[in-house]
Amino acid sequence: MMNTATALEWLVALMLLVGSFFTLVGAIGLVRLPDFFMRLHAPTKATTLGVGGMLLASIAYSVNHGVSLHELLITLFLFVTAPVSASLLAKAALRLRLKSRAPLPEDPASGH
Amino acid sequence: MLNLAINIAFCAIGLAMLLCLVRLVRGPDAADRILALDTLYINAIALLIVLGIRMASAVYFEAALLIALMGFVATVALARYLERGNIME
Amino acid sequence: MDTAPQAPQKNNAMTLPIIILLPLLAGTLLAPLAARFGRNSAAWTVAAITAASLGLVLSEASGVIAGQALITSWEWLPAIGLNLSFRLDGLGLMFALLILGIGLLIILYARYYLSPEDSVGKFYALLMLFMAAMLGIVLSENLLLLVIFWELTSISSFLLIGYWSHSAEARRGARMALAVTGGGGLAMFAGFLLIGSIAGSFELSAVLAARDTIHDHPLYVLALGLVLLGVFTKSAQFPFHFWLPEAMAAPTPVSAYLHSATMVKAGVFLLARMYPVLGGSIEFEVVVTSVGLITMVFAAYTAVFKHDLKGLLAYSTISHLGLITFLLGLDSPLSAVAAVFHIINHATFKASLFMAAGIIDHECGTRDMRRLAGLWKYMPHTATLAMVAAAAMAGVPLFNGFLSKEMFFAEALELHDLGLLGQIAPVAVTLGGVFSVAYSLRFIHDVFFNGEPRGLDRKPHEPPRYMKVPVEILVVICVAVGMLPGLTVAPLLAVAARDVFGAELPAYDIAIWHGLTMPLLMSVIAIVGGSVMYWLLQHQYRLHMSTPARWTAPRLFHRGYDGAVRLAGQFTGLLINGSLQRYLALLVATVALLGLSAFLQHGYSAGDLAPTAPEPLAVVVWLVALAAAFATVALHRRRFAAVVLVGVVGLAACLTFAYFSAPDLALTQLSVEVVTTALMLVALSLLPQEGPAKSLPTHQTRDALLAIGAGAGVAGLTWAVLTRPHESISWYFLGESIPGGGGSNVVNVILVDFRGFDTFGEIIVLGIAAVGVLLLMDGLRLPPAAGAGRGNSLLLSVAARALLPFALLVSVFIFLRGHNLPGGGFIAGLVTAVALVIQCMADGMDATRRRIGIGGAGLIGAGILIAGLTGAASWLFGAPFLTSAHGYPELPLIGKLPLASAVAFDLGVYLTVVGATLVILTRIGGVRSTTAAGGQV
Amino acid sequence: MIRRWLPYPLLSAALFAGWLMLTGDLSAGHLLLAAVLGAAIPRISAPFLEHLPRVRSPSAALRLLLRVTWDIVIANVAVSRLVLGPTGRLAPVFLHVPLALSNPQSTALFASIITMTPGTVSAVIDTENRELLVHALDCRDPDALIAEIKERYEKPLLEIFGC
Amino acid sequence: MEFLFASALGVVTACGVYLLLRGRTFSVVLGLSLLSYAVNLFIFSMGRVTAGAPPVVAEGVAAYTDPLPQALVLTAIVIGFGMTAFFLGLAVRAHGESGSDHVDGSEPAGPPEDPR
Amino acid sequence: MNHLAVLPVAIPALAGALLLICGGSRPLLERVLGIATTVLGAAAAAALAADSLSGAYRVYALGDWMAPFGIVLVADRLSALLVLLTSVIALAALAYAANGWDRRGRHFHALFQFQLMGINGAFLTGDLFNLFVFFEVLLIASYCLLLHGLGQQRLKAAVHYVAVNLTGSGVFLIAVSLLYGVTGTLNMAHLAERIAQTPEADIALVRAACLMLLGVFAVKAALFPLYFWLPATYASASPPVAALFAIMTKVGVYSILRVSTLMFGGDSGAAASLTSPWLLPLALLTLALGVIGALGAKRLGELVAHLTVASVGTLLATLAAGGSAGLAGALYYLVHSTLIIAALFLLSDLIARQRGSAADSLVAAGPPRQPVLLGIAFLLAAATVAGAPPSAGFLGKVMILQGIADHPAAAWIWGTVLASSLAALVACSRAGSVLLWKFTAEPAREITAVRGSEWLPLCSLMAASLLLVGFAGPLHRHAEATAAQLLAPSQYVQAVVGNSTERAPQPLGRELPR
Ligand code: NA
Ligand code: NA
Repeated sequence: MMNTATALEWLVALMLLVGSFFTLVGAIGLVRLPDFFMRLHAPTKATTLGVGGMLLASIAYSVNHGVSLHELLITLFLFVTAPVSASLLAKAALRLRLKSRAPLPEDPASGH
Repeated sequence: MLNLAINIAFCAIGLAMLLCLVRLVRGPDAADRILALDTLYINAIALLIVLGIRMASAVYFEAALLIALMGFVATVALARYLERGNIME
Repeated sequence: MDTAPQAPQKNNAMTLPIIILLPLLAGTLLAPLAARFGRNSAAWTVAAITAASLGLVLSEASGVIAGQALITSWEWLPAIGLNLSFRLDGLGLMFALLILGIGLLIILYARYYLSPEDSVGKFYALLMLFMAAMLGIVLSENLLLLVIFWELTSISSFLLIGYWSHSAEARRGARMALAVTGGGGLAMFAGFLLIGSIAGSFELSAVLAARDTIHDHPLYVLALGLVLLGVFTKSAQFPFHFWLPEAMAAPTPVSAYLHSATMVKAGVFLLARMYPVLGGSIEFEVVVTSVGLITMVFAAYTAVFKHDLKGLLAYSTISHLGLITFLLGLDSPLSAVAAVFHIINHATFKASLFMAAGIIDHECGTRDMRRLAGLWKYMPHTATLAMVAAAAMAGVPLFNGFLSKEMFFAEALELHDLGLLGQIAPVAVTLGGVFSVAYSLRFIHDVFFNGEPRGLDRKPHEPPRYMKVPVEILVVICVAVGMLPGLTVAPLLAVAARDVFGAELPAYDIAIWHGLTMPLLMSVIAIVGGSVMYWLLQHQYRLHMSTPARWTAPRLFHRGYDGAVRLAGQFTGLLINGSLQRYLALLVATVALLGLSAFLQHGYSAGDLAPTAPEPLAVVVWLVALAAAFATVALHRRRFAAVVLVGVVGLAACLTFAYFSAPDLALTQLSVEVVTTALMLVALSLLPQEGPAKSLPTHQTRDALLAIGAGAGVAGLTWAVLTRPHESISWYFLGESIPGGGGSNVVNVILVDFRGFDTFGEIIVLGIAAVGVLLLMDGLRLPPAAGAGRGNSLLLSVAARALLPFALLVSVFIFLRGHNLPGGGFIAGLVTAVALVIQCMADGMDATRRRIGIGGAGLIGAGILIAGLTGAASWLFGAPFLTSAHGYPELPLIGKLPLASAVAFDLGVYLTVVGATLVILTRIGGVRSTTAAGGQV
Repeated sequence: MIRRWLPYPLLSAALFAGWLMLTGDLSAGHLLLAAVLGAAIPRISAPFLEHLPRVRSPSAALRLLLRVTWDIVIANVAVSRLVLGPTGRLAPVFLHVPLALSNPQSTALFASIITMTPGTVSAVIDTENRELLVHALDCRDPDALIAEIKERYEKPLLEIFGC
Repeated sequence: MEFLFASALGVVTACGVYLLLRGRTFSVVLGLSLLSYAVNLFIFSMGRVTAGAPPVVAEGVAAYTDPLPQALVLTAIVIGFGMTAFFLGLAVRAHGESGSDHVDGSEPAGPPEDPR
Repeated sequence: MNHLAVLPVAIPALAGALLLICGGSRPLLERVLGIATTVLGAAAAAALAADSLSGAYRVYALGDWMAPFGIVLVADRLSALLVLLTSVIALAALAYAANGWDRRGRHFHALFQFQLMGINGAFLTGDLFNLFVFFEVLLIASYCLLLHGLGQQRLKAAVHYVAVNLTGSGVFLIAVSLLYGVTGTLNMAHLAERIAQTPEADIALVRAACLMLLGVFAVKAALFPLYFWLPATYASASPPVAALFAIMTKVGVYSILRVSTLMFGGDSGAAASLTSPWLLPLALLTLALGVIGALGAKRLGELVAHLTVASVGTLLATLAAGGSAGLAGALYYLVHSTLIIAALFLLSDLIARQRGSAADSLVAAGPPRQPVLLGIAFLLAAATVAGAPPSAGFLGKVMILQGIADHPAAAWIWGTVLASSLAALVACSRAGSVLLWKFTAEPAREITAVRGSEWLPLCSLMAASLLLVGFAGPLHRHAEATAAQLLAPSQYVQAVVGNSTERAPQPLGRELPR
């Protein structure tokens, strides 16, 4: 049977792999997806489960070295800020009327 | 085990960064470049966290925290600029 | 050179310096003051000063004539051999008397000559300055001191020639005289430096004593040539003569004084002065005599064809200076006597002639001999005086010019050692005599006879009584000396000539009649030939109709002068073409070459350490950096993209720092990176969005080569260092960080403690940069960009406000832990500033400004002040600036509290950074502000 | 009295907790410092803060948090398949989501949740027309998606904040 | 590692120098930015590059990387930031006054010189 | 504890900060504060200079950290002299600015103080990286001061000036850090010791670093081909600023002098005789090009700027030729040229202001209101700057020419110096005759007379120049003593770091990445 330390190490490894996977997928999406509005969805994965996985790994790892929860702060920051970035980029793209597979709405970005 | 995972993570993040770079260079629009940079910041956070795990050191944490904060500012500034031609009024 | 002159008498009497100081200080200062009370008072004042100097000279004269040279000396700059040393010997005495005596007459003359519009005070002040300079030259015992006075004559003559500065001729003449004589003076200066270094002293006595050493020295010829350049330019010897006629644009008293009696004589004075040192060699003799001879003949010939009275006199002066030069070149005692004698004679008759010319000009309004004629009828008195003086100039017996000229003829027959020159000389001097008779005759006949004046705008008459007095005095001297040389000048001549020759003179005799000798024959030939020549010219050649090819030297000079100025301007313009690209390329190239040169000499080699294997992650970062850098270059015209790409390079740098054990750097690099990006965008919104399209690839290759060179250089240096083992003083910081600095983050302890002084300077740089931005944006208001979007984002607004408290929390965290872990005041300040900047982006600047409330520049000042006062506070404890204190005071409940004064210092850093960042971002960002608020941030 | 010293109690609490999280140190000194900061920072940043909507139902808030977290995980997996699969078959669309929320903070929260759950991105909050413009990566039935979004996230938010 | 480091520095320097020599103020800013990265990394590397040895004194750790170059880089970064900000302000103002963003204050006249 | 050495830095720094705080709102207070602190700084400088007469090195360990670990200020005869000179120039410039120039833009007085701080710091510091920091302080302050009053001309000049110096700063950093990378230290005295012990394999690296360093200093000093930024910059700066800038090139010269005597001096070591082969020809070329530029100048300001370049050429040529006597002459010449160039910049403003729109362009304009006074001032200044006797310029040149007489290239130096003297004389006479003699019949216009308070700074500088003549003897002896001190670098090293071996660099341990 695995002891706690080993289990924790497995957990860390698992979380790292999960994080890596979504980070990579986010980047692949960034390259593969055909138009800007669709590409806008890519970083969300990196932000949420990508970094989230890493942070969980870090928290799990720190259990052995005196618990630290400051990683949660990073998550908080990311969750507050990422939607803002995405929205601003979307607004900009709408104003510039970038090429889009989805039909663009009539009156772009006039709202507040 | 853990080392393997860490190395895989490094490779994945590295690859992700290169992909971001491809988008960054290729564009085609400024918005794409900002998006790529934003993603690059996120990747950098991930990278620093993994580095912290590997070095068993907490000194990388602040860097990650700052990227989260500062990367946001950069992205906002860029996007604002793109949208309005200036970033403050 | 068998017997030396009597040993000079040394004392420290102030007489000699006072002789110079009187005109130099009293004269220049009092003249303008006295001029306020009218021209008479000015003239009386300077005349009194001159008379006082003259009196002082005369008071010493008896001793000097008895053979006692007077030398006084004070130390000034002994290390370079410059002393305030003065000498009054025979030569000096003679010249001092000339300068002061004729000076007095000129003062009187000028009183009447100057018109009411002319500034009398300025004139007399300059005249006094010039007089002092001349006295300085002839009374200097120290060669460097002599140079000083020498150049002072150049400058004061520049001012005197340019006295009528409204006239273009005067300005040009003045500049030309200064350039030629000033240049010659510099050459002479160099020559003196050589002589001084050979002789080991600049004191004339020592230099005189070192004659043989100087002659044997390999640099003798060079020194001689340089000194002669000074002599020839000052005395207007061919080919440097051209400035003198051009200087005739000066008021006539100036011409009479400077260009006949004194300044031009400074050259021959120097020749005479240096003759005992430099003379006696074949080089000296050949060069000086031939230059003198050429000048004498050529200038006399030219004088004949001058229509301008002063032009004629000017060339005549050149010719007579040539004569004197010729005499001084000869290595015989009698030539020295003749030279000195002619110096005196020429000064008298030429000064009087100039004054006469000035009277004529004054009364007739012209100096053109084609218009002047028959003035005998209108001003017989002046005419008589002029005729006597002209006769002296022509060398007519019974007048002083005859005596010296005959001696000159006699000397010209003695040039047996000089080969061809010796055979030409007698013919040449006779020819010169012919010409000089011709122009003298022309001066008299053309002006006073020869019909009636043509086209004068007024009826000529005699000048005021006292204007003629100086002329009369001089003419009396001409006659007195001419008839009774033994009773008048003989003693003075004897001591002066002895000083020139440098040894006791053999017995000689000055008399009107020596019997029927060869020189007398030459005189007769000259007088007869000159008369015939003038008659022929007047009647056959119609002299008045001639427009002799204006001697081209002045033209050439002016063309050369203007050309040089233009060329200098064009050359400078080509070199310094206002192109930053060139300047930077030169800078890069120079530095690269400098760096390279070290390796060319010593070879490049990598160190001995084995390089470590690359890691995959590092390869990725490397690829990212390279790709982004190249892409920046490729896309730099698309500026927005370039900003983003530069940011990526920065990110790569940040990761590199993080990876290689520099978390502080990573943090800072990152924060700065982001702020810089924002800043670039703010700026970009005010600049063209795209660089102009590529056109001609003019510099691309050059720049690419430079870039590759610089890159290779940096890479090479890095590689060389990274492969070498490392030793540094940092062991001390690692060891002392906790015990001495009270912090475990060594980088931070270095920043705020070990090298806190650097940081102090660094925040000042940042603060001033922000103030600079503030100033740059002052008054710059641009309209909002066309088609710019408006309105704010609700999401951003909400997020910004939510983030602010947490950003502040993070600031505090980073600030406080900086001493022990990565962080510190700088990053904390950036975080705070950035959090505030986000507010600006979300809600607009004005709203944010209102909410912040504190002025930006004030914040910067407060930050610097806090940091500085923290540093200065250590003075109170008797410790040096910026000495830190730290301790762990025990507090109830809380336990040990780590406290370090460095925290206060860091607080200063923090405030400065917040203020500076805010100012920078909001100021540039506010340029396109719709609500143009000019208030401070 | 408490209002005067702690105008934003929730924020102060968050800052207090945040400091302890940052330092990872529960010593007396840091507790004191955290308290000081929790009290001071809101006062310093008061000019920038506006009154936050009162949380009426903490349990609903907790439920929403769990739901969003779960949705993020699920949706991430789903979207990953979309990204890695053939992209040509994706059917992106802009959705106009009518807003029932009126308070700016809760609206912002709603928009953020939409963005953070993969597959949808809030583009524009149009407060005048009271609607949210959302881009969906792959959506065959827009109306159903709008309804689902409103049901899953807006309704709990209305319950939590009441506006 | 050392090779990667050195070569990257070289490339960034070269790119920076090339941009520095362009004719527009903004390109100069870009070039200076790249140059300052290179310079900062260069200073940093003068303490040699070591992973996993941050100069934060801790018990039981014997090997630290050289902290001094890091402190120097920090100073250089801050100064560089200030200078960049100032130069940008200058570029903006110069363009605002003269209407040209050419480094020489006016559009090159006459035959189309290289306006880069 | 005697804090004299730090005062010339600390006083202006604190004053500058204070001035920033009260900046803008109370102009009179700013002016008074600015002048008062400058006077205070000058007093400190004078005390320091008096102190330096003993010939001792005053070493001030900042933060009480001993050299080479901490930063030290080292006041020897040279530093003290230059700090004093800076104070004199600063007082004159500030007094001039107080007539109204200081209100043509904000924060003039604060910037002025920081400028002084940077200059004094550069003269005093004994640490090479700290020298960089002070260079940056003085540069950023000079950028702002250059722009004082703004205007298109200044902006253009500033773009060039800033870009060149930013690039130079990059090179400075590379050079300093490279030296650190090889020798492991930053203190100049310690560097001198370390450079002398450089192992064979590292010599090229050290030399490359030193040469690049000299290149950077050459930019600041304005040596060919790196001086092209200077004429436009100096000519477009506002007059009091240009006057203050007269000391700025001297900072470059000082730095070259300091490092070349201290760190690259002597015959042994990696950096032996580093400067001589290339510095001399470049310096002579600089001198020649400077006077050629002056000859062809189209404005008086430009002319003075080119003469600044020429003075640097003279100085550096002398330094390159080496030798104690030449060095002493150069020091005297340095003081003289700084004073007179500052005076000329002030004077050119006075002249320009009486010439209406023609300003200081070398073309005819309407007659000035005070031709005689301006003429006398110009005559004296021009004669001095051109080195006409008996000015300080002349004495300086005599000292220099005598001092380098034994150098193999003495003929070149003599020829260039003398020919350039003539060219300068011609250039000045041309300028003077056009500006003060050649008038157009321009209709009468409002010209304000120069006020006494504007004459005062100019006259003070000229009087200082005259004092240089009057006290040439003692001053030259001081210059000789200063030169002797400079040429005895071992004493400097001894005073700063002692000869203790326990301060030597050591390896820090190198752990490979796991
Ligand atoms: Na620092
Ligand atoms: Na989403």
